[in-house]
Amino acid sequence: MGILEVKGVNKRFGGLQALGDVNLSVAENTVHAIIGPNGAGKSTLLNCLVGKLIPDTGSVMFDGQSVLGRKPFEINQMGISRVFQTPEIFGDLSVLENMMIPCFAKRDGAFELNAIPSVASQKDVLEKAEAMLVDMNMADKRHMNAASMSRGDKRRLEIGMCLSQEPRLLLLDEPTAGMARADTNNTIDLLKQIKDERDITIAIIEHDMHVVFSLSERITVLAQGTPLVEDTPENIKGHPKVREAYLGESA
Amino acid sequence: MNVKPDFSKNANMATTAPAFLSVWDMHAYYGESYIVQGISFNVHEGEILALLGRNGAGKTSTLRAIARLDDPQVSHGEIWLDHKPLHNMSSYEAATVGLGLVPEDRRIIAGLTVEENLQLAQIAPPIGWSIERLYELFPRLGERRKQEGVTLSGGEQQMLAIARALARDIKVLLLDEPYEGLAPVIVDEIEKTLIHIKEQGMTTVIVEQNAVRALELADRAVILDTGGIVFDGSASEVLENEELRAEYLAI
Amino acid sequence: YTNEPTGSSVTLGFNVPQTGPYADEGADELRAYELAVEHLNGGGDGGMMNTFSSKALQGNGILGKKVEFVTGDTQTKSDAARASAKSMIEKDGAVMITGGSSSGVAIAVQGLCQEAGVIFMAGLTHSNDTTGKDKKANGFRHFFNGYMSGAALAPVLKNLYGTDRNAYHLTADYTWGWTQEESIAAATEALGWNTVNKVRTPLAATDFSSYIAPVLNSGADVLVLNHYGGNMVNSLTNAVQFGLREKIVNGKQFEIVVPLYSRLMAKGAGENVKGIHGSTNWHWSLQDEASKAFVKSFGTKYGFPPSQAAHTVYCQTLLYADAAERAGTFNPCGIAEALEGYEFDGLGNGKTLYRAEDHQCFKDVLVVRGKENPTSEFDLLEVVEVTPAAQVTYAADHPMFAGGQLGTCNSGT
Amino acid sequence: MFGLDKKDTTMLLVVAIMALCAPFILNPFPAGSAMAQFNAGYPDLMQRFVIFGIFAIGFNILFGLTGYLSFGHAAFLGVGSYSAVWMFKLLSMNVIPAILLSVAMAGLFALLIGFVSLRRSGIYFSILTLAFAQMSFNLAYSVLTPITNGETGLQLTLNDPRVLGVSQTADGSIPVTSLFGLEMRSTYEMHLGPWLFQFNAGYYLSALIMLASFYLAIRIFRSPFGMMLRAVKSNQQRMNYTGLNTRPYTLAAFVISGMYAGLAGGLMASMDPLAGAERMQWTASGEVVLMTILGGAGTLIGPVVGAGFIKYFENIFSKINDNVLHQWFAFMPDGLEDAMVFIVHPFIGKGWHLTLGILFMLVVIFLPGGLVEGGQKIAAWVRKKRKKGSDDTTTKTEPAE
Amino acid sequence: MDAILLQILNGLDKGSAYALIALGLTLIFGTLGVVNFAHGALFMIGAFCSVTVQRILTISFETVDETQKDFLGNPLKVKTPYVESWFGPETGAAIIDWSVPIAILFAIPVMLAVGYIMERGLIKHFYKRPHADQILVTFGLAIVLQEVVKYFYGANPIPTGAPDVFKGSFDFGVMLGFEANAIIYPYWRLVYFGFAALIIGGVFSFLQFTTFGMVVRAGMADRETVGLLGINIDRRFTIMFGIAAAVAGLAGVMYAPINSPNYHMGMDFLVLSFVVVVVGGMGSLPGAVLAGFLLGILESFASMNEVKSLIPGIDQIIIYLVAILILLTRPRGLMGRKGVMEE
Ligand SMILES: Nc1ncnc2c1ncn2[C@@H]1O[C@H](COP(=O)(O)OP(=O)(O)OP(=O)(O)O)[C@@H](O)[C@H]1O
Ligand SMILES: Nc1ncnc2c1ncn2[C@@H]1O[C@H](COP(=O)(O)OP(=O)(O)OP(=O)(O)O)[C@@H](O)[C@H]1O
Ligand SMILES: [Mg+2]
Ligand SMILES: [Mg+2]
Repeated sequence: MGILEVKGVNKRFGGLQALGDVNLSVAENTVHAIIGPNGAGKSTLLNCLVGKLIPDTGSVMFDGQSVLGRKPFEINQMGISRVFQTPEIFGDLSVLENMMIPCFAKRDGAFELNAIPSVASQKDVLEKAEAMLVDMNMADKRHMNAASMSRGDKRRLEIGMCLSQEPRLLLLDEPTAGMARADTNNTIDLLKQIKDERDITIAIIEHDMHVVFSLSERITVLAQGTPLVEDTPENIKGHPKVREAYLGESA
Repeated sequence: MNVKPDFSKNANMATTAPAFLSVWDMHAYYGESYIVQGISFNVHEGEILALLGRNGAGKTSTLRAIARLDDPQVSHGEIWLDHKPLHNMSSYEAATVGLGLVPEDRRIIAGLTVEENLQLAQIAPPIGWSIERLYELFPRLGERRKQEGVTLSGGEQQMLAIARALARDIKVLLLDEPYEGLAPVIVDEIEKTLIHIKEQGMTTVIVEQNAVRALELADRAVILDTGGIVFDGSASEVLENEELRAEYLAI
Repeated sequence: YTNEPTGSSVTLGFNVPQTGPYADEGADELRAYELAVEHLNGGGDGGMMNTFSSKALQGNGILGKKVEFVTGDTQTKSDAARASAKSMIEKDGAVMITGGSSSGVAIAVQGLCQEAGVIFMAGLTHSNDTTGKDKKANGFRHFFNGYMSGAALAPVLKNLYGTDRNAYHLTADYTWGWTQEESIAAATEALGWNTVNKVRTPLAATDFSSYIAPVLNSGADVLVLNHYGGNMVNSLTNAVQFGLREKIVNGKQFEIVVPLYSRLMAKGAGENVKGIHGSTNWHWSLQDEASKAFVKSFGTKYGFPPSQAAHTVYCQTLLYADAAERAGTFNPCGIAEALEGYEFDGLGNGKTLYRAEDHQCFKDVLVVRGKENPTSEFDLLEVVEVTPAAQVTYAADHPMFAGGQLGTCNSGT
Repeated sequence: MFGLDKKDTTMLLVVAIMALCAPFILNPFPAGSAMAQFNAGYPDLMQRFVIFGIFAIGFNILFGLTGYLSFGHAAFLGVGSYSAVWMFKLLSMNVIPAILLSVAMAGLFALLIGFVSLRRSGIYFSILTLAFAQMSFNLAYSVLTPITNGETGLQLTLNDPRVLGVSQTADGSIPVTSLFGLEMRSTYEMHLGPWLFQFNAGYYLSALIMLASFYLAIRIFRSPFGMMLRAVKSNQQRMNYTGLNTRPYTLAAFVISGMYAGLAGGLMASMDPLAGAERMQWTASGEVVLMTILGGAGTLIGPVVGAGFIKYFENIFSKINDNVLHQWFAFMPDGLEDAMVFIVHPFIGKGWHLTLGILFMLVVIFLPGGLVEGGQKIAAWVRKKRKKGSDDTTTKTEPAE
Repeated sequence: MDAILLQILNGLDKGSAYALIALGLTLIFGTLGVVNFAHGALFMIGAFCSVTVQRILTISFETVDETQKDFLGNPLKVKTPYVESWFGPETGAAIIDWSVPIAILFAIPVMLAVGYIMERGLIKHFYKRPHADQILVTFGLAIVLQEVVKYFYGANPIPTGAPDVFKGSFDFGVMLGFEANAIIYPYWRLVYFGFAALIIGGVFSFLQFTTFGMVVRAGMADRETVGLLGINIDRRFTIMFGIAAAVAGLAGVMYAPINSPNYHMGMDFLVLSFVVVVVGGMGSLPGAVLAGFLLGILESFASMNEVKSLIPGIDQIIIYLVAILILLTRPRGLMGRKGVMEE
């Protein structure tokens, strides 16, 4: 029984069957990659997990509890964090503040009227956020306005924000797209390290095979809304159908 | 650090072939931040130039400056396209004389369908590929022509952004991370397309984090770091130069 | 007492609407105030000072002090009016506040003057409440009120339209409208008229079509518009547009009545006022000596005849000055005493009484009609009847005016 | 100090000193001089400055931090005023219970309206608040007259029951509002040469309350709660997926700012016991929006500056008439004097709206971000210029990395 | 039954004014995304175009008539409009009588120019600024425009009549078999209704059947990208603004005979028109028109005595109540587009 159990999920957009009978089981403390052609329904599947979309049918269980019908913030408080395909950060806030907000959410829960003490006096949160910035290698940008960072930096910030929440399940939607090779490698290392240190489960969508193969323990290939195969990286690499439909010559 | 290219040693600047797109000593600011710090390079007709560098090096800013967008503001320098002074033009004028930019965050216009996004590109002359021909290139778009552009999957949006640029009759195509978020097979497709249009005389500048792929495609490469040019030479030279690759591209 | 003048001059506060819908009325009031000050200080031709029955005023200011004034903007909002009046009292040292163009403002400022210990001479305010349930010892009103309009109009309406009529009231939905509606309905019902319906219209309404359209079908043959200002201009315009006046209902010609008229409003409604009856406090075409003198000095100075608002505030300024002279002091209590129960003549409405019990003024009321063939842009109304004061006088404890207490005069010490 | 950092402490102290010395600062011209017209140091206007300051500070907690633009905040001010006046009528002339009730009632009202309106965001939210406020205004003007006394406004009368107090004073007038016996209207006048300074009890009470509100606002701005509100403004989607429930945050901000408005309303009634429906009209809500934007939305001190600016024009410029103009220009030759009066005439007195409108436009066009930010920018620019003069190195912002 | 029909008719007419004003506003606010508090002022300027044309046509010379006296007892100066002396009293009077329709011709260039100047001179710099700044600047502008009009025309309403042929009312009831006077309707309001339909139709066909609307919408969503596609979006914004100003102005021109124009009439309509636009849904032209008619009709119903006695004060709040109900049940109003001004 995995920490995440997706059973028989269907999702239609008008005439388009974006997800058709998806079953997926992610084992605790593993990295599970979901790959597949563009428009296969990968992001849609993630949307169903975090409460952005509600599947037409099927069930999604996290740690034995259903997430369906819960609001996004409730699902997050259950322990699921998500990095988006296009960076979602607090553009008007500084990098440090961006990092602090998830720390607050972790510490105080979904709402806390913490209106009198100053932010500066919240030492625990500050330290945690600073430490995360150092981990993400962006401590020198801490006072920068998040919106004026380059795109790769935004993405790294977002990953950092999700990590600082210490989620139990981390969902990554193309986390290294547009990231420089050096940072991609850093990120891979960081994810590996974090996974080992803290009992964290990761589901990752990626088109960069380097990332997929160096991180994941299992891979599900999604095509036209349905899982094509699920297997270990080695087997996927050699799978003829996957090569043909997705990887192309370059793999 | 502000490294100005040494023009005397630069084989490229000295070449006799006339430059088609020429950037000369360009400086650009975001408000107070000095980002593009004196950049000069030439692109010849029918050539593919890879513009490389780490996150935040200033690649996007350079492309945006060439495309004459409001931000960053060019404070000094000249940009010539086919003997026309782009530096005196606004972005729509630059577009009418043949400049096309595929922006890094795709910029699919909300509220318009796929087809309308393409039609929009064909309102102002000159008009390039027909919409039908674009659908042939990207069948996925054809299938989704009535869908709202922003609900496309990430990769589909990227296709639309490229298609939109080709829908106009352009002389120079500026691509900002065109492969980002695309499945490997599609990357192969697009690469083929780029080679195809290059054969028809298109001049291309490509910014890409997947440096190896870009360099294999490109004729020449320019490497940026902190807003200045640190290398300008042939693409194969970079592929061969370990040191350069390690220092600026981490590959 | 508050703001006792110590120097060689005395300051009066003229608080009128300078912005908002009543700005033109306010501007006319200001003109009259300036004229009054000029006359009090001995300038100009003296205007009604010459016809005024009291001869206490010398043309040397008030009690020998030169009259100065400050102006302010009420914006026709009680808050703003009070703020403006307060600044006159607190900052400029005004001993008397006067002006205004609506009952809400008059009542608010009257309350303030009572608390601050200065005299308030209400400007244009027609609600029964000003000298009814909201009367104050420091406040005086020269203008007539809703009850008086009813009392003056009723006999004229009886003569014109008979005793068998069905009236439909459209009433602005706020206190002034209600008191006027009550007064007019009572007066016409006393004639034998039947009140078919009383419909309240929102103050903010600009288009009255949905209120007017059902009138014809209701069996009513007279429409009473208890509206003032922009409301009245629009509702009357709409009523005429709907062709009400051409209709025959119950075998009678359909009629419209606008109980409270003013020339500025008549101007706004244009041709639509022709032949429509209403009441007014004063009109420039009156031929008594006082009115003629006032029209002359006002007209010579400004080039057009004064409005009833101008007349009212001019009179009040003179009356205040006169009372101060007679009392020999600016102490509000002295002045109030001098004004209470004071009877005089020569200010344009015949013999006039400032009643002590409620500080309401009793004088002749005019019934006017929109003129069919105006000779100029000012010549819009014609006086149909001058209803003598006796006929519009009511008992001080009349139920329509019950509820409040005058209290005692406050001199601010 | 006070749990604030140095910059905020300095700002608070500056504001405190300005507020306490306002009777001097606002009365720079000798009484009776031609320029005395510009003096603003009389009790009523000073009270208005600080009371509208409170209103705007509170509004800014909602608008400046969360970006939710309420167009109905005047409703809370009105509710506060009505509550206070009723308290004076029924209970006692002491301002404390009145103000407490105002704040509580406004808070309740805000909870109700906020709960419904915050289901929507952006312009849809603005229109919902506007609709609620306009409904309140229209009802207060008409059918609710028994509670609000309609157009005339709710006033004290000689027959108010007043449980803890008398209906009338011995000399038959209405008692005045007080703080445990200290009358709000009592004013100490200080003559200093030709100058006249007025120290009014009501003003000082209001000013102290304003300082307390301001202090509280600083704390809120600098707190995690304040940061969350800014995050709501920046990206609600991210908030939700970070496990934060935005609704209670925005609702709390809405209620707090509603209570500030109620406080302002209660104070207003305490200074001058009258409550009129027009305090709830959309124009009144619009006014606080303008004050906040004019001063600088999202800045701490901006709203107070904006409030002062608008109230100053309303009360001072509207009172300048041609007579005053003639006084000013009296030193000029006659023809020139008349010409000057003619030129200035449309902008003063009944034209004060015109001046205000023009100033609004000038401020937004030339000082984006409002008076405060504009002032800062000008200061920075001047500083830079001066620096540039001494050494000619342009500051280059190094790009990241 | 007849009472209901009557109120529907009334509502349609009221609604056509609301719809027309909201249509202009939604072009600027819903489409260009500029919170334009000066829109009411544009409507008001339109109405004053009628006043101005009337004034121009009645420019008169004075002759002294010794037989009559003016208010000061001097001989009366009688004014005769030049048009009457040029074209003869009858034609002259007819021309003056038709001043409102004539004003349409006058108002179109005037309003286009006002819109052009306003956009180029001011609004252009505010597309990228926060809505708050737009509010402040357009509110300032609205005040200035109002005050200028007040300076020249005063605060009092100025009567501006419709041509004589359109005075009086038309008895619909008789046509439908009801009693006489059951359902009457002023001619001019019929004209207004028709006029509104014409303008609404015109604007719709211009924006729906051409790519213009799409380009402007795209430009509002993302100016930068539209520029990259070679489109001069600024020019299109200017044209859009000019059209919006003209629509607002024409709504005002024709409204003048219904209610005498005064300088603050724009403010009276301002809040209402924002409500209509938002209830209709941001960015939706049909939404604005639909909401205009809907609110007009509901307002008419609420003013019926039967309804008022059931729910006291309902006519005071109906519009706001309906707005609240609609916005709570339909997140983006009746027909709003996603993402327009939701932040
Ligand atoms: N709101 C929507 N309405 C209609 N179609 C949608 C919507 N959202 C997604 N789709 C369609 O559903 C399909 C699956 O989209 P999804 O974003 O899940 O793809 P993906 O696997 O993440 O692809 P990519 O790798 O390109 O990001 C796509 O074809 C997309 O166009
Ligand atoms: N709007 C902005 N305001 C201020 N600074 C900006 C802005 N946009 C980018 N920058 C800064 O300019 C620098 C260059 O950014 P740019 O986006 O050009 O980098 P890039 O080379 O494209 O990086 P990436 O590979 O991450 O896309 C970065 O340091 C970034 O922080
Ligand atoms: Mg995706
Ligand atoms: Mg980039």
